[in-house]
Amino acid sequence: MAGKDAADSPIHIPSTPFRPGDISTFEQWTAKPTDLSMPAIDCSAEETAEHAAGLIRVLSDDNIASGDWNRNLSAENLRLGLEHMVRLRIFDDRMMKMQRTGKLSFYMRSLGEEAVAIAQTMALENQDWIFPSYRQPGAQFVRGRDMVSMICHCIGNEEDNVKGRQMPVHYTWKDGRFISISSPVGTQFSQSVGVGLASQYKGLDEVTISWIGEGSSSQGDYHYALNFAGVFKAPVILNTVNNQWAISSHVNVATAGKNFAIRGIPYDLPSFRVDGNDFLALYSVTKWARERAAAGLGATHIEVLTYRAGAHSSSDDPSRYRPQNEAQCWPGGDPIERLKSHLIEIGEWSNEQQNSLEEKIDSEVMSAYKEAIKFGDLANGPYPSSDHIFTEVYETVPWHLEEQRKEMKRWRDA
Amino acid sequence: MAGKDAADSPIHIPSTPFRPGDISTFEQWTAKPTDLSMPAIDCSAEETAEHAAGLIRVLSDDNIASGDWNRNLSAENLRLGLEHMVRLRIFDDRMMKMQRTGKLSFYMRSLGEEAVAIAQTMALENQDWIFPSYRQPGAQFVRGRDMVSMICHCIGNEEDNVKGRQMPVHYTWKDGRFISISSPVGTQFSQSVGVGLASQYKGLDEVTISWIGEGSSSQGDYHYALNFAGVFKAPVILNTVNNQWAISSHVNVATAGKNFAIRGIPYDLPSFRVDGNDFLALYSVTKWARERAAAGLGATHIEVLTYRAGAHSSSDDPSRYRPQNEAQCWPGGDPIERLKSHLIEIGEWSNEQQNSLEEKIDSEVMSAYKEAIKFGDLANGPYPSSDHIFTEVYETVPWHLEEQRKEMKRWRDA
Amino acid sequence: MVNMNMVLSINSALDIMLERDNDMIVFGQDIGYFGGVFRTCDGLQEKHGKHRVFDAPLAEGGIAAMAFGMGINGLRPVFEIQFADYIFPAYDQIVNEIAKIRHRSGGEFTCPVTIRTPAGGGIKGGHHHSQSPEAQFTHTPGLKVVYCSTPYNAKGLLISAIESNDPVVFFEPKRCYRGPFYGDPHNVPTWKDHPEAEVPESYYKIPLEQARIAMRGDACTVIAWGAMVHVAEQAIRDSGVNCELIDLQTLVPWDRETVTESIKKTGRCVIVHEAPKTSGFGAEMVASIQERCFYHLECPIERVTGWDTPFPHTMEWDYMPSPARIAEAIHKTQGS
Amino acid sequence: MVNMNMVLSINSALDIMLERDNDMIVFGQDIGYFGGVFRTCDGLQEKHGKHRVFDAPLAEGGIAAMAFGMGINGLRPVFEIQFADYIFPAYDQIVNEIAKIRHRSGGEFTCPVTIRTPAGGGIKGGHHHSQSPEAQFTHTPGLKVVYCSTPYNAKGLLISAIESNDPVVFFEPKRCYRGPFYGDPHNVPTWKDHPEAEVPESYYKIPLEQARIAMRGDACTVIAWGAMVHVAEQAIRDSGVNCELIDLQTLVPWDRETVTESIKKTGRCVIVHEAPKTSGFGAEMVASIQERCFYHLECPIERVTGWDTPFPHTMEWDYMPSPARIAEAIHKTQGS
Ligand SMILES: Cc1ncc(C[n+]2csc(CCOP(=O)(O)OP(=O)(O)O)c2C)c(N)n1
Ligand SMILES: Cc1ncc(C[n+]2csc(CCOP(=O)(O)OP(=O)(O)O)c2C)c(N)n1
Ligand SMILES: [Mg+2]
Ligand SMILES: [Mg+2]
Repeated sequence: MAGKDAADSPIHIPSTPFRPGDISTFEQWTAKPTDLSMPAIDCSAEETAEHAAGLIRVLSDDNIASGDWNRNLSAENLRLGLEHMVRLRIFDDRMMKMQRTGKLSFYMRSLGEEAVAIAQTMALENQDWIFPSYRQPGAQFVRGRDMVSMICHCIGNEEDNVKGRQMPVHYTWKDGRFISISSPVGTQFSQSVGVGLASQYKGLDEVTISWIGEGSSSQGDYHYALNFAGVFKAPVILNTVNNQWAISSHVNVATAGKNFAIRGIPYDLPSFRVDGNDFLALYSVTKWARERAAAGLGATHIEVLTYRAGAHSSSDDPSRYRPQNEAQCWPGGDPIERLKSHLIEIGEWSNEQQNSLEEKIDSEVMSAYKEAIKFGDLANGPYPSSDHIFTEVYETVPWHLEEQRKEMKRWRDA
Repeated sequence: MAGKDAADSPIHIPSTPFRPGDISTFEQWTAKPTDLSMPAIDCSAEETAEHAAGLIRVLSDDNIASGDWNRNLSAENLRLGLEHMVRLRIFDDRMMKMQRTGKLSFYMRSLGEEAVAIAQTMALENQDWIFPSYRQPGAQFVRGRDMVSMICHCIGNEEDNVKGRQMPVHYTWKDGRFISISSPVGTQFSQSVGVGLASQYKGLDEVTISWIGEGSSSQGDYHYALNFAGVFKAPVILNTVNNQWAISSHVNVATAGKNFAIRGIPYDLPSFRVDGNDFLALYSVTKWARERAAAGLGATHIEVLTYRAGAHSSSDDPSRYRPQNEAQCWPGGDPIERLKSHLIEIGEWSNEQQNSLEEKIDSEVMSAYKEAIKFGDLANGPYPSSDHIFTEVYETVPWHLEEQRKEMKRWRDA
Repeated sequence: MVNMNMVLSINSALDIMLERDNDMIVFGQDIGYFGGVFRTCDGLQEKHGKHRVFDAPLAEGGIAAMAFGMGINGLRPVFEIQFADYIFPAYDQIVNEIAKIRHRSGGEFTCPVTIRTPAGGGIKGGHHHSQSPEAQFTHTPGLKVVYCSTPYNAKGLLISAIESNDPVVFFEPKRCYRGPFYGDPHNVPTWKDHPEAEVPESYYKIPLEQARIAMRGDACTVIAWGAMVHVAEQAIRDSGVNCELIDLQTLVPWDRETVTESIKKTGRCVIVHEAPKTSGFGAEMVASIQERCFYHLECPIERVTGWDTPFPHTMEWDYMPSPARIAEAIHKTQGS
Repeated sequence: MVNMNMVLSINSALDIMLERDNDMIVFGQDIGYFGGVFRTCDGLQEKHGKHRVFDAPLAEGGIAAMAFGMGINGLRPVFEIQFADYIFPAYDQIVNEIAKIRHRSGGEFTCPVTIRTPAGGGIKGGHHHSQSPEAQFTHTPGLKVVYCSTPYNAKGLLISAIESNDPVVFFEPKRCYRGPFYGDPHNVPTWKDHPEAEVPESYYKIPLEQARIAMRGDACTVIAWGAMVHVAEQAIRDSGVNCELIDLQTLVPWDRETVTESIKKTGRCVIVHEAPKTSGFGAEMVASIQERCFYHLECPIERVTGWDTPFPHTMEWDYMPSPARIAEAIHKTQGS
């Protein structure tokens, strides 16, 4: 029995094209920004068949913006987007260093996918609800969340608004309409339909956006989300972020179909496949979806095609299961580089400005970091009071928890 | 707040076009037997796009067989199919009467959907696995199951091979490769992929067929089934039986899409939409899927378009939620009538033959019924020994169950 | 006060709360136009509108997820799981999500969901229309667990559950929808003339922390919930022992005072539930009681429960606790 | 015998069984090429082939369903749930389907599935990488439930679980994969030199009905499972009381003789588990023990458990039972 390889396999096991030692050759994208037109926001799901099967881009390979989806965003807005992306990347780097030095228990970066949450959130209104997975913390920068408070959460120190209860990266920020992140993958996707319907029930102009990983799209929650969103015409924007990997599992384990976008059409959802490293395309498609939802026309399904350039998390070493420099082979390139080049191309940015932006953010992050650890780091505390274990389990602490809290306190204070 | 109607509703609630008092007008089917060709069994999923969006028929409105999907089945086979369908209908009627007179606790008919399991099972080989929901008991007739044993199960008497443990209609019959039916809807659909893969793993020429109701297709199991079947290219035939109703819920509550077949394509499954009251079409499409699966080319997804002509179950009164004679408005007509007319049309059957067939089966069912109640009916017993409560929970009875069995016995025998 | 069966009293609770709270919304399988397979939602859609009371797709997991989202965004969803046996596809959304959202978000988001579900046996439902899975929810912090038993407490408890800002799993003993059930399948009374079926037509509440003393006595404490309350009542009558019968009503958090005071008085205890014995909620009651009242106990606490097997079909009366089995356990505590 | 940590001994069990039984098949998230996030399946795919050991889509419910189908059609599937917290999307397939198929089909179909899953806290996993949901399976007839604690019993129990023709939910204390854990996060030894890490390289079995007496004593019986076995060991040493430590190993069906004999000898009992107290499996142990040994008990049975709250992140050491808490409970049973 030993040593059987795939060729002998009586059952079909999905193949992973490239493993460590191989050189990844992603098929080159032939899609051009001018290929696909922008349908009317009241189009039928079927009218988006080509958009779902193709790839929407605004930035060409040489980073010129064109085509129907180009919204001629102001340079100011573009610079803002660039700044948020740079902020996220530098922030991630600092947090990863903190993790490596024992100041955080765990961390997850958005490396290579910075455009996703940032461009999409910028396309929304401030009252819209953001219901992320762990790979979209960047939305918080767009909404202006205080970085110190984010770091305090990741540390789980006294100032953590999650009160030390959840792992790092499980942000919650109600004021920014950023909904508490959960570890079980996919649950937010189906839940987001309810969030959107509640806004609509109350007659509010609020749209809800959510994301699911391509790996997680195998969960039942994915099907619930698409189906309930279709049936109730919910004002939600449902994104499947296809970043090629789910920890060590290649996208081929997640689907035999190679394309997630087209799955939305049978649920009566207009569906788009977007270059996820193209800030402008992401922005534009999300704006379309927001308009449709706000007009009461229902949900949109978007496949965001990107690449997870970093490790899955701080617990993971991707060199064990994929070619080391696969990210460099990704035809979508790097979202920051692409937007930067575009800005330079149109004469609205320079390498010098980029350098000083990075320096500015570096020190912004450093000072936030220094501020945050004043409230305690993981290695040394102080931690939130362990009374928080017992509060907010219920609205009021029931007798059995009060008994247990006292018991805990006796030990803690002993 | 009281009395709001749909027009005022801030959220979209799917509409049910016809309710008691209305006259149902199903859009007339324009599909013709000659509309759709039969693709090669190694076609791609995409090549079935038209088949999924359209409707495969072999019998025309005037019950002539034609088109690419006509397999020129022998008259003998057609008569056999007709006989099984008539048997199922008469059997169902008798069981329903038994239920009404307290001899069974519960019953579910296949009325109007007799062709589904019967035509599809006839298109399979005897070694293939049948993994039904409660609406496909008819497959057992095709495989020759003894009717007495079926009735004994429904009664739950001493001869019930389920040993009085499950409700009526929850048949199991391993010799006929008919897998135990479960009440939680949809579970069999995802499980069937594993059944098929096990056959393939063992190198056996066995295909597995399963069905799910259109209502139940909202379950996560539906998504698991299509996705796992695609990813592992499992030798399974996955049928979504769209009979318009899930108890009182119209198909519009199950999907915004009106078509289930097309859902299969993004999972890389060739997908077909079939007139479920057309015995010949069902047979033909299933045969195609069987051939594809047996050739190692993977799964097929089929939407079976039909109408639940009877009540959901013996506990249900459909006149409370749908027009009383909606079944008569169904453009697919009655599967038995259509096959009978076709046979008469081609000179292979007559009304007299039909009458004597019905008489023959009537007395067959009556004598099976009389035989079965000898082993006990629900009102009067005898029931299976309540020792069966404790056996086969585990392979051997563990100590705690043995203790409990003794305890139970003490009471029973008291 | 009017006489109502439990279907009507539940319907009344939903109706009143829909009237009082615009943010309340009711959904589930077949509960809209049709009013639910047990008719508990009858007439509510017509009265309150399609956007307040509607059918949901046949996906318990999706239903729970939708409720979660609505709940954290300011609505008060009440959803029905058609049979408690079908709650398991929603188990993840209930125990990992709904139960934990208040805590996990540092109190930023809360989910005041009520999950109604008909539970228990006695209707020839076999494996999958008979289970009573309350214990599987009592182990999850963040959930309150309620099991009603009469038209009166069904309404009062349900109103409290709906008003609760914590998620509540609310079990309804389907065997008792139309009458109390005393354990004799051949003699099935309706709720007519039953004092616990005298129900105010208007709003009232029973707190989700209060047990009900259904019979007073001092020789033995019998604790039960759901349909078993009535079976236990019959057993007590049959036994001739002067028992105190406690209808627990709310399992989490349970009523510590009522239970421990009774045990301190009687020194003897029998716990009755339909669910399998192993790890049923009876186990928690035994464990808690012996922690709190050990030195008052004169004899082992008895559990009379369903067996550790799937629920059977034709032999269900050999499965469910009978008055005779309960009476024997009561006698055992009396040393006889 | 060689020294192995628990990752290696589990790997060895899987390897040996893959070698012995062609019908055995292993799948789960990231367990193929990569060998699993905890590395328990390392090298198995390369050695036994892609069709024997492979990655599955990220859908626990689908994985369990596939295993069900394979199981009833003659294979012997072993699947991994990456963290026990993620078993709930598969809960319906496990408790309504896998657990009941033998019974529901009158014995025509059986499902010899083993469900392996890393459970428990102590790795800063917060709400959803720390739970220990064994109790939620012990209430389901048809399932066997196992919780290993050492490299030696992990291998012997896992081989029995795989060979069992009944479905087994097999919990692995992830905190102990690489070393026993004595409750002190600042002093984390490896399995090196531990006697229970001396593991035969070849095939052996520990029956799924046998507890292990980890320490002998006669003053108090301490019952634990999983990581808590080692914490309890530390507590016993710290307490200076001559305790008998029982590592339950198999929770359903549990080892009645070993437990009751010990209690009859000691008359005192402390039960330790990480999971929340209410309706934890400790409750069942208390209830069963007082049923069987009431007149031998000198004092209440103590439970030392996780609190009835979600599992916290930074404050996890205030959540998990500590040696000190356990030692106090032991002392309490000694009237001190
Ligand atoms: C229900 C559940 N199962 C398993 C896991 C463990 N897990 C965490 S992330 C992950 C991979 C997710 O991949 P994908 O959805 O593609 O998202 P990505 O990490 O690529 O952003 C897995 C298996 C989990 N968190 N939840
Ligand atoms: C998980 C689960 N939820 C709910 C039910 C109750 N129930 C039984 S059949 C049914 C409707 C099924 O409709 P459909 O899938 O369309 O099948 P059909 O009855 O039309 O054949 C429902 C809601 C169930 N059996 N299982
Ligand atoms: Mg991914
Ligand atoms: Mg239907």
